[in-house]
Amino acid sequence: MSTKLSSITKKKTSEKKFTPRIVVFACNWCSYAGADNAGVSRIQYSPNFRIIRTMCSGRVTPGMVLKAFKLGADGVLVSGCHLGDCHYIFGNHRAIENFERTQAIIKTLGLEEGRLRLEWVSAAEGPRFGQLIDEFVGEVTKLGPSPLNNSNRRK
Amino acid sequence: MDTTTAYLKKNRVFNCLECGKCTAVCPISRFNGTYSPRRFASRGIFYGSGDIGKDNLLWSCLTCKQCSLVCPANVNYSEFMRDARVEARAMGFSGNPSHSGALHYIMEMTASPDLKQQRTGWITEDLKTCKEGEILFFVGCLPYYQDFFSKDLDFSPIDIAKDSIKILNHLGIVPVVLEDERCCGHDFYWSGDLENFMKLAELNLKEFEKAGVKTIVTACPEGALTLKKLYPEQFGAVSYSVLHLSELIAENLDKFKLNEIKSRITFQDPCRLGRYLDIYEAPRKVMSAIPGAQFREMQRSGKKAVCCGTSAWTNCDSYSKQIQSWRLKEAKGVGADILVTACPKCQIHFRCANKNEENGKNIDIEIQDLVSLFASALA
Amino acid sequence: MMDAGRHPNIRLLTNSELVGLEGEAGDFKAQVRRHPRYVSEELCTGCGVCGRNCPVEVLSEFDAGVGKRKAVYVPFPQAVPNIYILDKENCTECGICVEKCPRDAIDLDDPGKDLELKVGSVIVATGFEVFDPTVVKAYGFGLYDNVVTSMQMERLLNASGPTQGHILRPSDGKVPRKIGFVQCVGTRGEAGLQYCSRFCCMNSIKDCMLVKQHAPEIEELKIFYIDIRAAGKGFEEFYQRSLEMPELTYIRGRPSKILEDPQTKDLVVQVEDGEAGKINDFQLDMVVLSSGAVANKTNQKLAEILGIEREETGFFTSGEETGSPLESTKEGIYLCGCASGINDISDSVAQGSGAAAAAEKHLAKLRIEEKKEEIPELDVSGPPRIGVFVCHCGINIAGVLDIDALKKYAETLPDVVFVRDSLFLCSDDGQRRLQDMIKKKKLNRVVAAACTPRTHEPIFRESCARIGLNPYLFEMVNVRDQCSWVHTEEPQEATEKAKDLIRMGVAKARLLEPLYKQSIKIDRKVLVIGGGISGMRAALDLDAQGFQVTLIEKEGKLGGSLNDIHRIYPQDLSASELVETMMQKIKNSKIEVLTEIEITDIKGFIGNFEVFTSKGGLKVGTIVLAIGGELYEPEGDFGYGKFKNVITNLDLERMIRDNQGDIIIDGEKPTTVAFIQCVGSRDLEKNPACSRFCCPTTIKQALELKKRGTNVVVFHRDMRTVGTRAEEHYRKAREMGVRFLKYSPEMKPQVVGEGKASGVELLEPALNRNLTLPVDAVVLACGMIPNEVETGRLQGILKVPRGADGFFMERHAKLGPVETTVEGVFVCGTAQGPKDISDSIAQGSAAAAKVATFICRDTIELEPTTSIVDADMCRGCGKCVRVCEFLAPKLVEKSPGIFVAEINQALCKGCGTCASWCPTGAITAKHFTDRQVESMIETFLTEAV
Amino acid sequence: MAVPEATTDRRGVLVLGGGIAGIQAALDLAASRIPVYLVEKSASIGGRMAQLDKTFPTMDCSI
Repeated sequence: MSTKLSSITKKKTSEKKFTPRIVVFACNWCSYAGADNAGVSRIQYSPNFRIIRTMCSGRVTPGMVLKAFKLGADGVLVSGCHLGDCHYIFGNHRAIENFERTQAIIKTLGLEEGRLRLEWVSAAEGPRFGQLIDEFVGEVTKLGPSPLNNSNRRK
Repeated sequence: MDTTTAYLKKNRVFNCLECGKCTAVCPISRFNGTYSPRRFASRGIFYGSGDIGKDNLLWSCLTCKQCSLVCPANVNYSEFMRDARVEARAMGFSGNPSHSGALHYIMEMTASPDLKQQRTGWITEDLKTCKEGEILFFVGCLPYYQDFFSKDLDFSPIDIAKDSIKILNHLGIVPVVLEDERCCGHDFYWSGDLENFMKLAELNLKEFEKAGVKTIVTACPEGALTLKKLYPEQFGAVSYSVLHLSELIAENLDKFKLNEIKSRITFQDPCRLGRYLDIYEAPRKVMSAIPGAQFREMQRSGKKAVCCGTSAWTNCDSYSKQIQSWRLKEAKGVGADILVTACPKCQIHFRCANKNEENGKNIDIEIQDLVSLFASALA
Repeated sequence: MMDAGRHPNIRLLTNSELVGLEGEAGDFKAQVRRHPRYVSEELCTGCGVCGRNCPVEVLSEFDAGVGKRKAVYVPFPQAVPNIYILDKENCTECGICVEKCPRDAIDLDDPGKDLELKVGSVIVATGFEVFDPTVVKAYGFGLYDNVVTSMQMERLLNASGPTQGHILRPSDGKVPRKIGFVQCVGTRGEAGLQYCSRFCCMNSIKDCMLVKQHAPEIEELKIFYIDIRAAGKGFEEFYQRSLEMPELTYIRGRPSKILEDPQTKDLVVQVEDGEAGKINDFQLDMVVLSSGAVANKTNQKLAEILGIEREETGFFTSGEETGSPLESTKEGIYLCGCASGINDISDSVAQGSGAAAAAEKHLAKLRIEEKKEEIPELDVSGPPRIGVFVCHCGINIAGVLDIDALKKYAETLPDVVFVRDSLFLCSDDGQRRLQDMIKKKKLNRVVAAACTPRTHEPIFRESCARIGLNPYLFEMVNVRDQCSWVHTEEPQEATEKAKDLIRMGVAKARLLEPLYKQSIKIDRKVLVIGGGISGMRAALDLDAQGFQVTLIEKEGKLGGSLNDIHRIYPQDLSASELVETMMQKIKNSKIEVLTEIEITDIKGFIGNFEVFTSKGGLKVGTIVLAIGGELYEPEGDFGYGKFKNVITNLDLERMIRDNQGDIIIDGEKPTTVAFIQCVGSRDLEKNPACSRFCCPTTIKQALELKKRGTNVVVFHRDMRTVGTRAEEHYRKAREMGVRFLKYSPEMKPQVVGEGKASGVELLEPALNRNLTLPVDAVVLACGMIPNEVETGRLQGILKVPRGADGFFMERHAKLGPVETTVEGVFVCGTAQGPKDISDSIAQGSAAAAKVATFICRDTIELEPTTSIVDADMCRGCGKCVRVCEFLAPKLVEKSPGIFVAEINQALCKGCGTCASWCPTGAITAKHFTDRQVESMIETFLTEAV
Repeated sequence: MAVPEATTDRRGVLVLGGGIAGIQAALDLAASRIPVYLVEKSASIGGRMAQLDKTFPTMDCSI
């Protein structure tokens, strides 16, 4: 019962203030470690995203990003190591190739380009990770809910 | 009578004599011994859709209709497969999506009513199109294929659309190109996902009505089949007629002045154009009209043409590759320089099968769409 | 701590003491007295019934007097072993615990036991004790309630401490608004201790940051200091960050007196504010005395038993000939941690490993044969039965997230059959309860909502494996570092987020499959790159254990930076002699030395490295990077380059080394020399870090110049002569008349003069006067920067990451100082960051110990989270071959014309990129399959909380 | 689960002190298949570090 209740109340609040739902793919070695580093340095940043850890940013397929958008995500951030830092050498270069294909599709679908971003965060850049999240959440909030947001979301 | 018996009856599966002719012609069974249409039919009869539903091979059937055409008991096998898939999907099963489902998710996103696509960026000044009118050029998924495959298979799927418009303009037609055309839903229909198929159909029909469309021309046989046959089946009579571009060209060959293309070509009959829409002659007429092009017919062509090996972006595997390689070798075998296809998907699948990361090509043959070939011959 | 408790090769003898030792290195006999514990180690499960019922309460030593404990107690909740002990002195022998104990584990007349152990070598790691500040009457410790020691402050801050992490004034239990930290209590000349206790500055800064976090209503934090000695990797940046805290102010002055207002128990601290130049009385609610570390009192008795010498400071004498803190004065007995002097945690850990390498020499031939323990696998078949364990992590998680709401929510998730929370899931008792619940509830999937998998997943996987649950059926959800710690002001949203994260973890857990480790044969040879002091030490230690070592050096001869150095302080050894003795040892060892050689490429992976050099190739199993760093080149700073008589520490060191007589700088014997510290260092643009060795070097050189009758003035920002002996030299320099002038980064000293530097100008803050000092030469103390060319090149070849400071980044600052994230590649010495010579030597040994843990076996186990190909699905398109940098996938012609990809499980690193490029989904990235990742996306976006 | 007993007759290394340095030495020796006898005066290993709440500069928890 409790989940029903809270999801209804959540519905009400979401009417007033739009809180975006954002999926962040973080690579285990750099971005995920950067997020941990932000934690260790107690950097406070917006909670409006959920992290999925993959071993490398190259692991994120266009299918995964498109699935997130199809299910109503308002924004998707793929983050990996700075070029040259990748634990698997060129994983992040592959991420760029995948990103370009996905971005073209997103544009053709009519979704605003700002909803999908690819960023590099190193294991030592806790503060930068926090900033990046706040900036991205702010941007997506400005863009408002994704057109796929309510029609596809199964209750 | 439960639903399984209903669709077994509808598709005349009970009439099956287990003679095995279907398995003999099935391209999948040829390479993947574990798949046999005959055995699927008898399992359907004895064990019902529960048994075949959970078998992943259910999604390997190409629905290419070769088996249905040769079946002495007139079993509509492809439709039987489709109905079984509807039930399997209800039980939570689905095939292995290729490209980790990217294409499926694109198609499903276009089913969202609030989506405002930007899919006409490819129309350049020299191509005349309009927003409303009687003749619509149905682009299909080409813009998305352009985004997804152009770099990977180093060819430009959107050129098929550009060449089509060039040909239509040449015939004095300024076709409507819809800003918000949706995926036709063919793959959902054949994968048993009727819910998304209906959503897409409704959106498209509304767009056609708004634009006042009377005739729809398309370069994609799957689109043609869906608009011409599948929509009416679901929504009753439709207010438009459908032509595959090859038909239109064939009727107006006299209006074209063509340059010479000195090359030996052969034709891959798309299953949907041939066995589903019975359009065999038009493409051949078009090709023979191109001066200098020596047309060579493959042994397995027309009704007996071999499918291009992958359908609805599902269960693509080593056996699909073997079908595609086998077909490419057959095309090379008849001495063709160019394998002409009339369906964007056939071209994509053949190019993928022929791509060799090291030295470019496995089999030394060009692959080109009929429309682009014809457009390149325009004087 | 927990690993040590569980390792089969380690026998824990707590509550015990060494009473006798005979024999010599390689063949000692040690008599160990196991004092009576009165609680049987076999029977006690640490359930705590006895503790709860014990009527006697006394001050807890562990809580340094601010907390209480019972007569029968466990020092702290995460104790290892988690077994109670009875304090006979305070026990009234009422017998209640004996009765109440469910396992009859308590025996009041336990005689204790005497053991005789055969040992090959001894490692002394007896640590330090905290100086008792009651001796410093002026500070009123023991008289005024609100004057506490830094250790007591630690206990107040600690979540499992007496106040659960809340800072409360001992006098009235109120939250203090103004806290003062007094540095150097008992040390640096106070109450007879001459040395500096090294870590108290950093500890006080850390405490200030923690106080702000634990008690946000704090208004004022004051640190009364002489020099802020933030000298270590990342320390200076930590200090700079503390400068941005509005509440914290640093006051340069040592308080003379602390007074207490008897009614309010508030305190008044009288101190001369060095910068402001006036006496201040600071009203404070509480004062923390950073009392220094003193040698362990038992060192005296221990020295007699072991037969090793001690310094008068009480620490054991170390590194007489080797210059390293590891060797005691007796063969076979080694020192680490605070046995040989004061060390912070990173150095203690490095020395721990170093001592292990040194001790291993005597036993290399007697390694235990490891028989694989066959643990029966639990039956994990059937539908998923998921257990969710939510960790409090003290207040780290529980302080922000609503643990009960998370537990209630987890119970509603499908397939979740058991939910429990724990104060510290990663502790010994936390893990044991986890194991019991897995067995009891027949769980076949485990989800832990706790901290980051990067550091703690191995602990949980180990616990699962030990009871037969396949370790890859475990999924960790990060609700601490990526949730409670970063959304502290939004506890409601943080809890909602944690619910989503748990739901996503459970979704993935549902699809987890058991995976099995493979093992591959490895090459047991070692390649040490860099023939400096650290590289030589690593090579020698490994050779002493019988491993085959190749030592390569870019230059023509070994010795590295030591060749430029005259004498090594604080042991006062001649650098050339030390290099000579080490090269001698290398000559009569089996180490293959190659000089004037460059590495062109390295292929392969742990156990199978193929090294290509300018002089041919070689195959090795492990690699040690000891390429050292470079000194900062001061382009134009302070007139360097413009004036001939402005030289660097390095130039001066060479001059001192080359002639014992007068030092000639730019053609004349200088009467006054000025040293300028922190040139290029502690400067955000140039080199943000503090290199730690420049201050001691300047002091050493100042003494050399003073001996030759030259006046010396040192311009410094903080004199960071850290540790026991370096501080003594600093005091000796003061005694011999070396003058020290502090300058601030905003107002740096200016070197003036035509054609030659003739004077140094400075607006001296303390005296507030513009001072022009005539000088004949200026020496710039430059810090260390990375060896950019070599570090960059080797990073390109080996993919070893570099930290923000450009040096090779160690796997973990505290727990993995000499390892890197690349399996089988280790780093030691100044290649990992600036450090002094004895630390570089200790790290050389530490690297040797870590290498040994790999190559003491001829196989290693591979992580099973690699990618595999389903041949039926594979179209042989070759995309996976194109995208893989490790050449793991390759196309195999199964039958004519039919190609199928195969992935070499030993080469595959498990990144999964090939799986994302495979068009048909033929490649499965184990543990991160498409289905698993997509199920996390689906559950987040479709099921609302 | 009782602490696994290492046999006392094998010749190993005697480590005096169960603080972070002693524990690290014991772990490295044990990982290299050398038996270790870790002698600690107090009732539990962990030494000074266990008393700390956090460690500088990374502020990791020090348990």
